[in-house]
Amino acid sequence: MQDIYITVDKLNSKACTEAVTYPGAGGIVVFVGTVRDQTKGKAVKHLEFEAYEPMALKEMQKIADHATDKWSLHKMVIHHRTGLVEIQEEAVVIACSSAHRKEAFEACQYAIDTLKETVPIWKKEVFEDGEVWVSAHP
Amino acid sequence: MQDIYITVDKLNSKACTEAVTYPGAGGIVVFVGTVRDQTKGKAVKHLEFEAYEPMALKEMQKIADHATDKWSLHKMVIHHRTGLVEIQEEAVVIACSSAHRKEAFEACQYAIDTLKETVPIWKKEVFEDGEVWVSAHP
Amino acid sequence: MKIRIVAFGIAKDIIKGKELTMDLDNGNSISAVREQLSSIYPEFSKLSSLRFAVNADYVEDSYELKSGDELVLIPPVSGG
Amino acid sequence: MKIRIVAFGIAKDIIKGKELTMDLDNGNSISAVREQLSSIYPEFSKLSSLRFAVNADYVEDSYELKSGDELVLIPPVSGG
Repeated sequence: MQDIYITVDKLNSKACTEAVTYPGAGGIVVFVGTVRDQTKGKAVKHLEFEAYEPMALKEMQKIADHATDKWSLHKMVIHHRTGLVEIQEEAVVIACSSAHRKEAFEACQYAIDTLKETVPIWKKEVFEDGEVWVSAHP
Repeated sequence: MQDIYITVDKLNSKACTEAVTYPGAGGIVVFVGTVRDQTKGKAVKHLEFEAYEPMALKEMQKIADHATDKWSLHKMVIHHRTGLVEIQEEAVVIACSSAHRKEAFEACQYAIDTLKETVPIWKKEVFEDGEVWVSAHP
Repeated sequence: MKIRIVAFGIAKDIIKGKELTMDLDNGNSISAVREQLSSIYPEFSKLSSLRFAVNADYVEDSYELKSGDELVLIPPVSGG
Repeated sequence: MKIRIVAFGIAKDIIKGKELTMDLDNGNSISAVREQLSSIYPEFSKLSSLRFAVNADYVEDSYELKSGDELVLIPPVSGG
């Protein structure tokens, strides 16, 4: 399995968890972002994700490298899905492991926060009556 | 699946993750505590967990209830294993979901921190040349 | 009063068994039990902490035991 | 200088296509491109942000484009 990965296929949070498990792990923290069925009360049919893939992979790798270094992680895995993603399906999985759980929590939260700021991936919410690129406008 | 559960069988972090997934989830955070192969540089053969089960279940339920209330979670699942647990196997799994990821991270970290303080479960490290109840002495 | 005491973890090793029945000599409070236990088993004073539970709930040192209470010794927990 | 510009997300909708080639009239810096783009496509000024990447790395507004650079428009990202 690749640590940093973008795919149109379904994600597998279990495989990501296993990929970071190691005999010295004190804590494994996994974040799973799933597709919400509504936004501000309006029903969402599904999402469509688009990535500038070579750069997105590079930025995801930067996040994993920085987190691994700063919080002395054993390993961090970041998988992101693109294309059409249905309600409740996994859009992103971030898993990391460390000798100490506090570090794993901080690193995982940093990773998802930073991914949402720097990784060139765009999400379009598709409604019954139209579609909207998320966060495009103030 | 029961939300609050103690078992001598292997835990299943995937089932716990699925159990908290729901259509309105903005973030799912999962903590997995696995058995470390060493403690202070000394090789551990395996762990043995013992629980005062009726009270442990009660205290785990208190944690889940408090966290669900305080961080407006959709759901929290806490599974703990007892008996002999081998290196790298899952000893505890805490999964929770919320509309907002920050809440899920805080709730999950609170849950594992509190579990380690209040839930009557004891861990014995078994070495090649003896065994030690963890944290028993200052 | 006689009280049944159940032990877990290292407390089992200290009392060399899962259970004991103790005659409460100095009153029925948890602090009285704590004192009596420590004088019989000095090992208890060496623990990082020793808490007590009655009927599956933590109790304070001021708690007064009633006949029929099941008292459980809770040495430092270490789950997770 | 002519520069090839690639668009993603809402930027594709704004330029009504995946790519465009633009003659740089006011210099080769990113800020010059930003100005020129906004005057042709006023929709860009309404976005929360518009960043630029060259060869798969973010660049500052002071970056001077070189011939052959692939310039990518990065409207507000929303992964995760």
